[in-house]
Amino acid sequence: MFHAILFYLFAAVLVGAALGVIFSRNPVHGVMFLVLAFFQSAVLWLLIEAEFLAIVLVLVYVGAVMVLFLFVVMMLDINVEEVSGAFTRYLPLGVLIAVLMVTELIQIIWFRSAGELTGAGFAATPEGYSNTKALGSVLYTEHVYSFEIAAVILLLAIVAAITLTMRKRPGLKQQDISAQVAVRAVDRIRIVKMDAEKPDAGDQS
Amino acid sequence: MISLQHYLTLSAILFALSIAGIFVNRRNLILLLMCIELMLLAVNFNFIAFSRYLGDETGQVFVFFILTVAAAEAAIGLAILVVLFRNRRSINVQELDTMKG
Amino acid sequence: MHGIHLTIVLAPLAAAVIAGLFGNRIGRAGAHWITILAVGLSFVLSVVVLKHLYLDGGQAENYSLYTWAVSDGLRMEVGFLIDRLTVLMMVVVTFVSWMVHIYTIGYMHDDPGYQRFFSYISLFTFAMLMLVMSNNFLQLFFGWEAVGVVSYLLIGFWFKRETAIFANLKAFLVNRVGDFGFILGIAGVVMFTNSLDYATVFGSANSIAAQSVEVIPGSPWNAMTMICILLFIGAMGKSAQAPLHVWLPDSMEGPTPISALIHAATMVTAGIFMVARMSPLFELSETALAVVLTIGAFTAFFMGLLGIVQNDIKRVVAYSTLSQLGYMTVALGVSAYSAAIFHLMTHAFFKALLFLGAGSVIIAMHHEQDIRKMGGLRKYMPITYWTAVIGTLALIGFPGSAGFFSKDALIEAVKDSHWHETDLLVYWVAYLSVLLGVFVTALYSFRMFFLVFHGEERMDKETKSHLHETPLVVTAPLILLAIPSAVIGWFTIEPVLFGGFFGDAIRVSHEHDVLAHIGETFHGSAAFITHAMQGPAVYLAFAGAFTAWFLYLKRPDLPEKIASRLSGIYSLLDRKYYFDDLYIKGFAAGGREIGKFLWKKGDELIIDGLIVNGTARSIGRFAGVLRRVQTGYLYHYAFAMFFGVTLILAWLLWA
Amino acid sequence: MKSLIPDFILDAWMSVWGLLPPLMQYLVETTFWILVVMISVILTVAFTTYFERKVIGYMQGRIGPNRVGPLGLGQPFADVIKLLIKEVIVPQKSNRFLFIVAPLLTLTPALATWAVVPLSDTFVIADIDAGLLYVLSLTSVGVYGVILAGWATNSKYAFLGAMRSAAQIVAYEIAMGFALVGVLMAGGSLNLGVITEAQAGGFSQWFILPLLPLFFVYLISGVAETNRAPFDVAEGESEIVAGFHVEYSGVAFALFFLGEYANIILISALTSIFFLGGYLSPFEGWTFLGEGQLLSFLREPSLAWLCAKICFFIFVFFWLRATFPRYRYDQIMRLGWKVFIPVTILWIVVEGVMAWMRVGPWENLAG
Repeated sequence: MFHAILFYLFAAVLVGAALGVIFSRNPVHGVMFLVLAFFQSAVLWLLIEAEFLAIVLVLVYVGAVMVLFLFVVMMLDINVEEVSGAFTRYLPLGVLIAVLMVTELIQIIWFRSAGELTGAGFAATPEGYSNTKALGSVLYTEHVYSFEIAAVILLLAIVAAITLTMRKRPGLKQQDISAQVAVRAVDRIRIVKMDAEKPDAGDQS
Repeated sequence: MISLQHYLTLSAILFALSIAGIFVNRRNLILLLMCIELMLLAVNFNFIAFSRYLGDETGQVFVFFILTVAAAEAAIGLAILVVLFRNRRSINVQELDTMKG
Repeated sequence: MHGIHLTIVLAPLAAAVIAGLFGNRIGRAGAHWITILAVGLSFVLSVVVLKHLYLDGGQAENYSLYTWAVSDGLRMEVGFLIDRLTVLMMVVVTFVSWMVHIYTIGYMHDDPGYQRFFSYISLFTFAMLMLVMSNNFLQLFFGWEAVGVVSYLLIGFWFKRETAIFANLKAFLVNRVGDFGFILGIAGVVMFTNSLDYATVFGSANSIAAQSVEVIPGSPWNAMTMICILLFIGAMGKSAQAPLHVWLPDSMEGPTPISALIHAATMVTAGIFMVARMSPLFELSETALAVVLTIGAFTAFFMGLLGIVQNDIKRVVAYSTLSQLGYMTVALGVSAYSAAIFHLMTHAFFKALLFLGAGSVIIAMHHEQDIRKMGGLRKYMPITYWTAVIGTLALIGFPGSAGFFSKDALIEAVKDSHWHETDLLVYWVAYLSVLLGVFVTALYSFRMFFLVFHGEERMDKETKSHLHETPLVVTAPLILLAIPSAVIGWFTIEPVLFGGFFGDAIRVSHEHDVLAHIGETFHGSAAFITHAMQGPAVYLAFAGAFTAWFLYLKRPDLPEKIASRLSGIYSLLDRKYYFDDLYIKGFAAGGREIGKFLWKKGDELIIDGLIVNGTARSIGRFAGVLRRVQTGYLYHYAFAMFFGVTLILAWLLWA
Repeated sequence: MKSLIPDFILDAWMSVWGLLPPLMQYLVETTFWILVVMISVILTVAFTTYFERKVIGYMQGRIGPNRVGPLGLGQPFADVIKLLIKEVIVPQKSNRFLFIVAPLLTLTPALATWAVVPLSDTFVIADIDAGLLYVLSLTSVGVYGVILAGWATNSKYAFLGAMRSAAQIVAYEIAMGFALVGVLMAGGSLNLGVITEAQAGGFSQWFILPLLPLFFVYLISGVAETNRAPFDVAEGESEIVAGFHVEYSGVAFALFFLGEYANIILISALTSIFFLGGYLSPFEGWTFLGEGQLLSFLREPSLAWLCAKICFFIFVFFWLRATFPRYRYDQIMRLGWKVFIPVTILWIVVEGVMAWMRVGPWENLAG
């Protein structure tokens, strides 16, 4: 009962947030709605005891990805009016497809598979079950190669993102620490050895 | 009693909303990216719900990888976006038609 | 012993690699020294192995060195089967090869491809040894093809000569026909026994013979007959049996040492060796033996006839080689495998001798090969002359010479063979062929001998002034080869033919065992000569020699007249029974026509025109229509995608 | 306890309590403890401001606040009252909603993190397995308040400050996360209570010894995360006036203030837990000083130890502020990306070797 109330509450907020993402005129608001949606999802995941992923969702999406989005949205001077022109023109079409799809999916979920899924609750976890530990033991044994690949993909993303956006701006003053540390006195000052000037004999006359 | 169907339905609604979002916000690249994130979230919902329903952690491992790939995708996507904006001063999808034949 | 076996095989290979890859580094002397030493080492070690097996009573060895691959239970291995048959071949091969190596120093003295040549012949020695020492079909096939490759390379050694290129291509193509049969035969063996190993295959020979295959539905063939005939087709290609003989005379385009080594003494006898090696299989198929016998008889007689009309010194010897190979094949056909191998051995010596002798003449004549332009060389080249005398006598089977023993035993075997009881037609064809062949052999041998060494001197002044005996590196091998040509038959006929020298290496079924039958009346070499004097063969040989003397020394005008009188037969012989014409104008040209038709109509019109370009064109047209759908807007694609998904879902749900 | 509260009151309370459904009991109980922790944190924040002014005052040869109440102890309350009654000015072209929400977003994560912090060996509000991840995710959420505040203000200074701050927080979060990877490797768990217990056995067992580089990285990253001196370029009075909260005033400003100090306390607490054994006593097992009752409490784990450690780290924060000049911005980024992250990665490798060799906290590692 209590779970059901929580589920409907958070699900409602989640759907609301999703609507907010779609219909907000201001991209920053959109991002914030998306953050809200992620938070709600995390809570919903916690409700079915997927706590590790719930927290990771917040950590990865809210803590990193969405901050990135926010950065980009804020730093790019996007003309909001221009971009969301023809907004309403395609609204009916979008709504139509969305409604159609939801209808179909609900039909499948609730009626078509009624025989197999009726009242399909979630299996109770055994005593002392730790989601994090269970996930870890699967991840590092069965899926260890996939895990390695995921790491490589992330590295690739870092490299790609940096190489894409890196540019050398002319006239930018930068410190070169290693050059500063490596500097030697001889590089800075040149000591010239020369003989003292002698009065020339010819000058005297 | 909250069952698998509830989660699947929620996921379906989320997915449909993100599709609607793609149509409605068809000119703003950032919002498109955000709708894709939302779509992935819907997918993750399904994975987790089924994983818990079947008592098999593999589904959750899959979500983990989806999160990884989505993070990479967002980083690269945004990087492209920034470069795009820098070069064209616009992220309007309709203007990105240099490859149109 | 294993180390020795391996050394025998690998020494020539190593020498070939060094001489071939580092030829420029080690120079001409380096190249010939290293190869001669390597092959000499092989020869010496082969003799050691022979001694071990024969004198010391060592056991035959059959072992595998290395498993290359195992596929579905089929083991592909490298291994050696060293029994007396093998070791005899090893000694012959390495000895002749060694002689040829030495001889080459003189013969190829001024050739720019000196190192390359040594590398090739050393490589050939390696390949031939691999062939004879193999204990399985795969390695046999490897050696088979490897000698073929080297033969190809060597026939076309002077690759700037158009005729040489033509000849090596011809050899290559004709051999492909034989190899096709050969590999089908091996495939048949694998099909029925799932093994490549000799021992396993021979062990299950009886079970193969009990099965039959239906290649053409409705007419079952005995499996063993099919396998044996297919294998023999391979032997026909390599041993130049009619009708696959056409490449051998042309292969004389290669340098003479090669003709001696490859196209007389060793490689062409690989087919004979192979059939002898496969004796446990051939013994089980009467039909296959009949085929072998008939083909051999045909080759022995008719190829000999061709020798009479040839004017190129090397071609005469080449046709005599064909004829002698026919003799060996006849011996195989009457199940006298030992006699075939025995003749192979003696033939290797005297034919190599004859070739090298011919080469010596050619050197002296400054690469003039037409015997009509020679004559009276006896007084200029005494050593060559006397060795040629020995070689020719051995070839015609003069009593006491090596050739006499082998050929006469062979003829005896044909005469007494079991075919007398089973199939008289085959029997008389074979017997008459070998008998008349003796006459023909003597005729062309002495024709050549007289034309070259006796009679008037028909060469021009320039050549004549330079005539002199060839250097020691040329004559020494002649002498060394003349000795076995003269005497080896005397010493070896008893053990090889009647003493059970080969032991288990050659298996002859009891009712076929003609040699055992002859052996009952054998009382030593001298008695054998006496016995042979009572048969027709010796007299036919004398008659042939006499005829040659009469026609080419006594009445040199007669051959012309006979030729013009019998112009039909003469031109038939001169054109070599029109085999070449049939092959070149018939098969080759026909093949080209078919190819041209397929190229023009099949490839250009249908495949290129209709299928490839037609597809491209229709796709292009179709794409021109479809192009309008591609707007380039992302959301149009996304819309299409999701719309499609929705439709599919709807179809799944409500359809 | 019993002696303080009369029995009949206790009985009456227990009977009323028993009437409630278990779910309600759980809710009430949890809410009560949340309130207790929150109020203590907020009170601590109040006195931390006083503490800071005093410490810095003494370090600079001044006395510090001494007018309100004895020794100036009433000063925090005076400040609070002053801020509460001031008007909240919202700039005209700003984004009103986000402008108001932003300060709340800074404070909330700082307080929410306390849910998983084990305050003593028996007391923690939510004993969850992924506690460390929870801490990381909530600290990463803190950045939103700063960014939104800067953006919503619609002012260049504020926006610059927000960007600086956000980039800085994100950069140092990575080093921090890596440092915590080292901690969880040593503790063998993501649960903060388990991590604390893993350091049981006196001072020598604390993770600060095997993880010394990570300790420094974590502490300095913590200073940077909270935008405290010498990493306070986000505020940077001399450059961009006051950074992201330049237009904030009254209660809104008070919330930012609260958030910053709550974060300081939180970082101190976390540092104590991760590296100094949290509520554990440094003298655990020092029985050679005698078994006497008097000294035994010193060997017991207790909240007092945690408080002492927190106070020490808070003092370190102020000490740093009073001692160091402000970093230049590019130096901050360089330190974060090019020094701390490599150091942490390196030390994780070292830890791997240590675990392999079974030294330090891995002595009893099975398998």
